[in-house]
This record gives sequence, C-alpha cells and structure tokens, in this order.
Amino acid sequence: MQINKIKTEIAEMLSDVFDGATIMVGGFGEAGSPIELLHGLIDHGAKDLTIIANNSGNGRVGLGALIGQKQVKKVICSFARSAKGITFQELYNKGEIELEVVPQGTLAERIRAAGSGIPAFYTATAVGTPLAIGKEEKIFNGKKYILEEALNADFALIKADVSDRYGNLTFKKTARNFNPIMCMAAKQSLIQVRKLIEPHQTNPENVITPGIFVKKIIEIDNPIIETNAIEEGMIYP
Amino acid sequence: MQINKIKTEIAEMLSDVFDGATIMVGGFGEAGSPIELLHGLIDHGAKDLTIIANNSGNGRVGLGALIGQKQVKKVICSFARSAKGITFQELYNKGEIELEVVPQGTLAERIRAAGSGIPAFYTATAVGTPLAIGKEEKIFNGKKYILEEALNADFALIKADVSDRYGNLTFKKTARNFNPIMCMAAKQSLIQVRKLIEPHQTNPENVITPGIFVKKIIEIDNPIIETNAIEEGMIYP
Amino acid sequence: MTKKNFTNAEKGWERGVIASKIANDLPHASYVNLGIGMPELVSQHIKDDREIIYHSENGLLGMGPTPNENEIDFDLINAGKKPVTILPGGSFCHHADSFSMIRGGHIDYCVLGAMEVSMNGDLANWSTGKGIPAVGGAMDLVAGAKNVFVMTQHLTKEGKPKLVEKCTLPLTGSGVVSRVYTDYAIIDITKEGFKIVEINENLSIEYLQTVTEGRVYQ
Amino acid sequence: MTKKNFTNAEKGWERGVIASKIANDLPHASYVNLGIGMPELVSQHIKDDREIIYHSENGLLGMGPTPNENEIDFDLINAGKKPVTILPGGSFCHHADSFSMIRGGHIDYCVLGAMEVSMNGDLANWSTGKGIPAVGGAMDLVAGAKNVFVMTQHLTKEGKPKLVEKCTLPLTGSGVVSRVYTDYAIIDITKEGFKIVEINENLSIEYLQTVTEGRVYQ
Repeated sequence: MQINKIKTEIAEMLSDVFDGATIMVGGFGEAGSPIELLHGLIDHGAKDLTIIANNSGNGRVGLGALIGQKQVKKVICSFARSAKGITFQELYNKGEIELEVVPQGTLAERIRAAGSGIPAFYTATAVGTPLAIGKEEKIFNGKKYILEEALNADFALIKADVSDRYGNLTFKKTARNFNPIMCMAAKQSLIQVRKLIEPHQTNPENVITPGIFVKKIIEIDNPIIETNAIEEGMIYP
Repeated sequence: MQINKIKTEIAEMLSDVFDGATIMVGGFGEAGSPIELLHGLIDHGAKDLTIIANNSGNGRVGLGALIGQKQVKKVICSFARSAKGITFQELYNKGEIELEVVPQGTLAERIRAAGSGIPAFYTATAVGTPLAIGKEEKIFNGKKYILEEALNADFALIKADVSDRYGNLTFKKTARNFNPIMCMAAKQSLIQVRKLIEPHQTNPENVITPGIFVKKIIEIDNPIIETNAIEEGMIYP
Repeated sequence: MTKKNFTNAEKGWERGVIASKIANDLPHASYVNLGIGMPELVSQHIKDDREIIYHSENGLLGMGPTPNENEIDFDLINAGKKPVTILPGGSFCHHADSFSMIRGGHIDYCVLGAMEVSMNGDLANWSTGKGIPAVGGAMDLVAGAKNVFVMTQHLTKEGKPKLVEKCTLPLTGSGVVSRVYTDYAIIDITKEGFKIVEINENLSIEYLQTVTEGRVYQ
Repeated sequence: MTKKNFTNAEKGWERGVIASKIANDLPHASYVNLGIGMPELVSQHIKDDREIIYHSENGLLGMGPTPNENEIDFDLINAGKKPVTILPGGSFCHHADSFSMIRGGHIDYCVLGAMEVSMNGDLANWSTGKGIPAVGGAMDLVAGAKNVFVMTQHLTKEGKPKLVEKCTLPLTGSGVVSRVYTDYAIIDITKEGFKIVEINENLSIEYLQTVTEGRVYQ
C-alpha cells in the first residue's frame, strides 16, 4: 500500500474541522492566501473559530469572507489594518470579534516553536512596550527579554505551488512566508496546491515543507487571486 | 563596487581568529567536515579554543588533528565517542580537555536560538536526566520543561557545496546537517566551498544559507574526505 | 521645553535630500531593511561606490526595484504588500528564517518612520492609541537590527515636535533609536540628549531647539 | 524482586523475530525513527500492506536501504554515520529542522535499544556512568516521539534483568517508554506494572517474572 494524501473534494479536506477550532491561515497579504480552502470552510460552516494569520482579510473573499460570515470569534495577527479590509474592521468596531496583536517576528517564532516542541522562549521584541504587559521578564547578559509561548493550532489552511502524494511542498517566491512554519505547528495541515507531481520528480534538496508536516492535499490548478477577485467585485458565498 | 566575500588564501579566511575564541565546526561525522579550514586553524596556531560540534573528531586529520595539537580547551558536543576517535579520547582520559555533553537536538536548537536572537528556550529533552541538573524548570500545560540557553560563537568553520560571491550556499545531501544553523549563530562564518558560481546562477528558491549569514568564502574544489585520509594514514600537520 | 504648535514652520530638506543623506551613511555591503513609506526612497540614492542588500521581512533578501506593469507577480511582493523584484544573488525564505535575520542581529541597518522619538532613543511609530492596533514587524526590527535609523519630518502635520523628552504614544521599542534624520537635522541619540550631527543650512541651532522638546547640542 | 544472574537463561526469539513483531505494530503511513543497531532490523520486516517513512536525525526523511559498494556517497549517511540511500519522495533538511520533527511530536514511532527500562517507563540507554559520556539524539527522541518502543534482549550479557523496578543507570528520559519488545515477551508499560502483551511460546509467565524485576501481569 502506498501513502497518498491527495483528496479530490474540498469537503474531504475539511472533514475534521470542528466548532471552536484554532485554525492557522497561511499567506502574507494575498501571496499564498488559500482562498479556495477558506471558501470551503464557509461551506463547512464551523463556528467560534480562532484564526491565526498575519492579516485579517481583504474584501469579501477568502479570510475576509469567512470573518464576514461571523464564523470567527478571535483573530491573532500582526496587522489587522488594510486598505481593502472590510469585515474584520466592521466587527471589531462593533466589539463582535476579539483581536490579539502579536509582533510579526514573535508571531512567526511562536508558530515555529509550536511545531518544534518548544513551549516558550525569550525574546527582546516588544520589551518596554504595551505588548509586553503581563509577560514574564528575565535578564540575560544584562539585557531584558520577555517570555513568549508557543502558538499551536488544530488546523492550518495552506496554499502551496507544487506537491507530491507525500506532501513534499514547494512555494513560489514570497508566497512561502508563514506557510512552512504553520504546516509544522498545526495538528492537521491542509494544503491546496497548484500542481501535483510524482514523488520521483521531487528534488530532495529543494523540498521546503517535507511531507511529515502535511496531512491532506488537494489540487487547485488555477486558484483565485485575491486582488483580482476584489477588483471584480467577488463576494463569497 | 560589488560585494565579494571570496578569498583565495586559507590564512586570509582565518585572519581574525584569536586565542580563546569559540568556534563552531560544521558537519556530522565526516559529512560536511571542513577539513581544510581545520588544518588552516592548526597552521594559524590559535590556542585555548572552545569547539562546538556534534562530534569530537576522528584520527589525526581535521578536528581530530586540531585537538591533537592541544589547541582546544573545551569541546561542546553530543557524541564524543567514535570508533576512529583518538586525540579527544586521549586528552579527556588524561583530564586535559573539558567536555560539555548536550543532547543533539538541544545542541541544534541552542545554535539556532543564538542565530535567531533567542537567549533561551524551554524543552522537554533531558528532563529527569543527569543533563538537566542545575537547569531551571517550568511547567507548561502540566508537563515539565527545562530552560536551555543559546550557544553563540565567534567563528563557524563550514564546508558547503556551492556558493556565489554573496555567500548563498547549498549543501549536498546529509552534508547539510549543522551547517546552516552554525552560519546563523557565529559572528563570522567562514566557508570552504567545492564550487563557486555567478550570482545569476543562484536559484533564489533553493538557497539553503543566504549570504547574510556568511562572512568569507574560499573555493576548495577537491576537499579531503576524512574516511579516506584516515585509511591512507594521513596525519596533520 | 516648548509645547507650542509650529504651523508656520520653516521649510527644511526635501524628502529626497533626507533619503540621500541616509544613503550616504549606509556602508558598502550592508544588509538593510527599509520601512514602508518614506524610507523606501533611500534605495534610489545609493551611489555606485557601494552595494547594499535589501531585506523585506516577508522572506525576501536581495529585493530589487518596482517591476514594470507587465512584470508584476502577485507572489513577489514586499512587506508593504506591493509588487517588487528580486536581484541576482537574492533568495527567498520563510517568515521564521526571515525574522531570524532581524531578531538575530544580522540586519545592519533598518530605517523607519516615527511618530515620536525620545531623548533616550524610545520610538513610538505603530499606534496612536486609537483605531485598530496593528504592529507588523516594527517591534522586531527595532529590537533586532544593529542600527535603527529614523527618517521623519521634524514636526507632525499639526506642527508638533516629534523629538520629545518622553514619548506619550505607545512605544515600539525602548532605547532603540541610534540616529534620526529629519528635514531640519541629523541627530544622534546620546546620553546628553539630541546631538546635532548636521543641521539644515538655512536653520539656526536656536530654531532647532525651539522645534525640539528636550536639549539639542552640538 | 530477584537480584540473581541468569547465566543459563532460556533461549528466546531471534532478533529477526522481534524485529518482525515491531514491524507489524507500525501502522501504514507512519513516520519512524529506528535507533542504531538492533532496531535497524525492523525495516527489513515491513509487509507490503503498508508504507513506512524512515527518519534519520541527521537531516534525512525517506531513508532507504544500504547502498551497493559502488553507490556509496560519504555525503549520504545515517545517524549511525553509515552510508544509506534516499527513496523517491524523500528530502533533506538541516539539524534544527530535523530535530523539530522529533521534538515537535511529528515522529510517530521511535525504536531504541535499552540498558534498563523501569516499571514507570524510565529508560536508561546512553551511559553506563563510566567512560566518555555521549548522548547523541537519544534524549530528544524519547522526549519527542509520539510512541517510544524499546527493542532489547530481556537480560544483559551478564544475565541480569533489563526490566527493573527503578533504573540504576543515568536516565535517557523519565516515563517515556510505551512498549518493550524483548526475546522473551512484548510488554506494555502501565500504571500497574509490566503488562504482558505477548509471551514467547516456550516460556511461562512464572519464568518471565523470575527474569524481570518488578511485577509482570497479563
């Protein structure tokens, strides 16, 4: 029997998602944003989700659409402002969605820590700022650091460029961003990929996310580009 | 003016090394072992060195030879036993060299932490063992962890496969091992590389160690293979 | 200490002039992160006697200029989410590796905007305390980069001093700024106060003191 | 509790038989790290009804069998520093990433040798307390892998029980072992003691108790 993580239906990808789940959403801005999986999550209907992402969505597609459907109770991100952001901003101003602001590098490192079995680490980032309030402090070599804890997730929704049936992923240019570390940190990482290849076509030197960090894969060969979708006035669902 | 980190003389590579320096030595077993740089360090003559590496050298070539010259006062490594090891073992049994034993994963993570600005992190590795003695403990989610501190270095001696003049490195197969993280952790990483290429030949998707972590590069196109050298009875100097 | 508004303030250096002064202070072979907005101008003023490598915190080292309209790739963007290019010898990495470059002290210089800079080098540039808080990578940059340069107008749009004895806005970092480039002056942060490195040729030290909270000296 | 030496101990399963029992307990699609020495045999006994992916902690996922003499590459070795191969769909990574797989709980099973295993799952397998201490990746593996299997002879070469009430040698990990495979039995670590999952067909439970320190039960 051969390992084969490839699925053919979005619903199958998201079959284990549950109300109250913590879900990482890959991408930075729109580079790497898994729009089709996010729309699948709207169709799925799970509620009270906590979303971990760098941003909080644009327009009414992808993450913006999911938040617009009121399926999200909390967003953990570094930058929840955006020229094209609508839904998060509306709900936040009405007090209907929670926000945890995390410096971008601390966000990345907390995600990697979760994937690497590190429950907490010290960092100089945010020392002396409002984001350090309530955090444990410690001096190393005469310099002050704060303790930051790992950010775990139940699921990660990820867009990659190429994969084989094991889930060996490569990404395109800056669409790599948070994706590899989110694949490490989530119990199930769910990948939409532009192109599937055979394992013998995978160059073992160039794999960015090895299959051990991947649970399910689906091919979406012509994914929605957020900027274009918003310009065209797309609203999901 | 163009950035060019390429040097032509081993002595130039090691010109800043000083007595008492902490030096990381890349490689795992012999895969990736920077034999020529290590021999250059013998010629250089620096004393009282602290070496951070996974192993403690074989025979009387490379790290084994450096230790045999009594230039090393302390070795920090995970595995100082080896069928072909001679020099470390002799000095250790005579009490003439110090040893700090670190679990291999903790060693890797402490090195990465140094390169990533993390002064310390918690880990489950070694909890309840003699290697946890004297280390700070903390409970996260009901499980006990110990605090491990970053391992910084003044220099890293590294063997890579290919580089351009910026120091964008790739490695061959399992010769990657500790090299990328040691390049991050050392103030100066000094690279011997099998082959130099032009920057436009570097594929930005496949760079393993970006040039920002590299100080100096030298081309050694046909490096000594430790196993062969030992079989042939090589003794350096 | 002045609390006045300077609505008829003197005209200082143009943004391009400030950018070129910063460009001149970035040594050959530096790894540099330029903040979104005004600091992006710096790259246009680097002279041929040096090569600078630009880092964008979303996993891009060796960032090049804005592409032509027909070369735009939505998968090749900078930290400001705008299309950019990559130069020969550049590379991509993931976010944890990219921020290791910043947090691990490998970025030689970062250039950022400011709302306030205090005499001890505190920087406030991420939040007015109102609206949706959004920090991005600013706190990582000021905590991690070897040298933190601030590029800013000397006065706010409302004519208030940005160089202050003590910041009133939420901090981005404490004691992190090394040098401030404004339209009026280049100022080093020292224990004795704001040290003038260069003053706009049309202004007096007395005037600079008037539009600055906290002691300036030469 | 016995302290005797069993120099004329019963003959148990051959190593290949123990290895095949472990192989049968590794589910399809598992990510597995096999320790150096006896555990390496396990991969030779995996049946066609499953695909197992082998991890070697020196940055190799998808490890294949030993190469032919003429295919040996000194840059493609396993954690025991012996030449190996890589299978299609395999990949290389650096040491921190490789140990993230282990320490982050992504390795489903690791199989290790033992000097001592205690009733509460403590493992001692890295140091006799004499000679040069060398730990390698053993402490990371037992702390991180989802399931820690021990593969060992039931008795030491000197005929002493390896399954003990309390380890006397320096620990590799505390409360980490889930199951022990010996030439005499397969034993689960439970709160009640050593639970017999399977006993060698030629041995009685009474005999097993005699050669084991601490309660065995079925």
